[in-house]
Amino acid sequence: MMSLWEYANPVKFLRLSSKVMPWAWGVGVSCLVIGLVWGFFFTPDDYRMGSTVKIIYLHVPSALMAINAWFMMLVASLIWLIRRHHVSALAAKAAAPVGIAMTLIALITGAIWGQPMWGTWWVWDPRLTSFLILFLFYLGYLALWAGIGNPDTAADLTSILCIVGSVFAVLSRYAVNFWSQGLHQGASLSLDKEENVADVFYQPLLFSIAGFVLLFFALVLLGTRSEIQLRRARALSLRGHTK
Amino acid sequence: MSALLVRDLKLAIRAGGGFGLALAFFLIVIVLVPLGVGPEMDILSKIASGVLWLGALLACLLSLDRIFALDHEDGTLDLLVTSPLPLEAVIMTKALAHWITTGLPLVVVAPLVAVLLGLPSNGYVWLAISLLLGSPALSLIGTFGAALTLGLKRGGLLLSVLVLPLYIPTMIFGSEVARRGIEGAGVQTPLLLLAGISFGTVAVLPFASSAVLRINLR
Amino acid sequence: MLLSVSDLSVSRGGRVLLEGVAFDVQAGQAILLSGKNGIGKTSLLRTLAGLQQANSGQIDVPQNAVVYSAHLDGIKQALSVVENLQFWGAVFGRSNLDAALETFELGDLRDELAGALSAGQKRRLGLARLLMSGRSIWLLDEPTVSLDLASVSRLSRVVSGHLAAGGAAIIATHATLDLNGQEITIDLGKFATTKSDLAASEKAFL
Amino acid sequence: MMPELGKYALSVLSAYGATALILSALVIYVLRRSAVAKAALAAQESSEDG
Repeated sequence: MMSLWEYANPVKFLRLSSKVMPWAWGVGVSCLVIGLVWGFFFTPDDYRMGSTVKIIYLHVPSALMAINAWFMMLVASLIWLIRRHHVSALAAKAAAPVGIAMTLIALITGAIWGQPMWGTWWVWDPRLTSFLILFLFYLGYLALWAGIGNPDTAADLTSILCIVGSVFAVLSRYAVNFWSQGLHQGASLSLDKEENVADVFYQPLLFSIAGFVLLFFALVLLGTRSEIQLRRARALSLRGHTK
Repeated sequence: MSALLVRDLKLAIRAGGGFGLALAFFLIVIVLVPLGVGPEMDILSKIASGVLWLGALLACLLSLDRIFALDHEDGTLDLLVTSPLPLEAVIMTKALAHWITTGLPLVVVAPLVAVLLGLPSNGYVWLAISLLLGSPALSLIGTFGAALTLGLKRGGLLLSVLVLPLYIPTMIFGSEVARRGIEGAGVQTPLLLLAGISFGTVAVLPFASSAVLRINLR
Repeated sequence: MLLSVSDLSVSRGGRVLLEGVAFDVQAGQAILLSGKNGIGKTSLLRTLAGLQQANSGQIDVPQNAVVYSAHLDGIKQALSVVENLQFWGAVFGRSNLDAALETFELGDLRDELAGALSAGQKRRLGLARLLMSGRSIWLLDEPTVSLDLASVSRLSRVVSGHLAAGGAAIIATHATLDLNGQEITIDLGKFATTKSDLAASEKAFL
Repeated sequence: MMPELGKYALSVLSAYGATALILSALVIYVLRRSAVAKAALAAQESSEDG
């Protein structure tokens, strides 16, 4: 049986991922379309939030992906540092742009959603603030990748930054909760919707979450393939020149 | 290690060592705030503790990218790595030297400069205590960032982008201690958390930084 | 036998430079590494010093036996000659300051700021550091750069003294060093890789 | 066909609009990077056999 680590061989990964790509894109996009169309056109307004409840189909999945993308990068960094598998380091590099885009979507849709309640476009609500902080961590991670020339050194340093960064991201999440209590006004509208989502809204939400997850998977797959192809071109040129 | 510490302190104090630069920067930043925000004392005193913490944090950041760069440029770093000194101890010593030349003076200077912002009277002692407890974390996280950006072209700027997000917990708890001290509310929780982060970074980050340094010197 | 290298392959920037490098160093012996520029002398020395991981192969050397001296001398311009040497003495736990100063005739420059020294004098200060280390195996990377003839012969005398005292040295140099017969010259040309071999990490992508 | 969005129409539409914008920018970026990578590899592989 082909063990999971077999996929770690970059060239083999290229061959196998090309088979998975069409499915990932196809199912992902269709789930997304179903989820959004269903949620946007065929669900009633919420008695409290009116039609803004429709933003849930964007905010919840993107928020979910923003956090899970960083977690995936953390696991990939650990695999790279311990097992030295190129695919996992390059997958982490490919996941970062998708993660930062998801964080941005979560931020903007969160702010727009809260706007009618708060009357302003931005409020330092703990959840929104922690997404803003996560956005900064993504920026640092991408900046470090861009700043280093040698690919292996870059992979090592960004992996260590991701691990150390994760610890501080969790600390920041806790500190932000602590800091907003400090302002003596409780979190006005806490945006974690999972608990009080009525059934009628729930099914389309599942579809759009599935859509976002598969879209993330497809984008990271494509991104990793590009990184491997660039590294392969670099290796060929290294070998080519010395002939 | 003490020889390394003595050497670093000597270098910092000698001509061109840049000992007073971080403090001068801190003073300038604090002076700029009223010029930007306006002279009303009641506004300034409300934001004083946060601004003073931010100024101290930026002052620490400023003097960080030289921490390894000088030794890297003249080859001392390569020689230190191949010397009997464990690299983690070298990093701890470097962070300690940075703390002594930047962190500690800030703990003394900040309350003096706080007068400019009309910091309420009972805030001075808490500001000093919070800076004293928080600044070790600033030095060690900064040393980690300096190791990450060793030898990079635009290292200084990249260092700030990498390190500032890591400063967030320390800054939140630090300025919270000062703010609660002023309001007379219980400072115990933020104080313990601030100290916890500092001791955690002192214990763990040198190992991460030395791994990073070894990779960068490869 | 102080140090033995077997089947060592050294790479730089993803490319293998040297392969199958093998030699032994007995006490009192010096190895002169010769070969054209960029063949991998510095990379080999850095691998022996432990600064760089070998692509493959084996290096047997006792712990804490090696001291490395690179192109850059690791001298602090703002410290005086004495302070520089005292620092390295403290790092290596040695205190034979005067012997080092006298050997490299830096006695009258002892309180001079290192920044004020000439290139040759700085080089001598850098090499004086080796004496302070008390380590048995010296790894010298182009030690004769910016040294005048008198200084080169002084360097030869110092290295010979070190060899006579049971030490060893591996020196990457183009200059001819007269170590009264103790030296063996190895031309790295025979270890250079002709076919363009890639380091393991790059080969994974081919 | 268009559901009655009420007074929050602007918010809902701007949220969907912003998301569409960001997602399309992301997809374009990833696709362009893939094209560049394929081209670089093809160039190397052709000069390899050439």
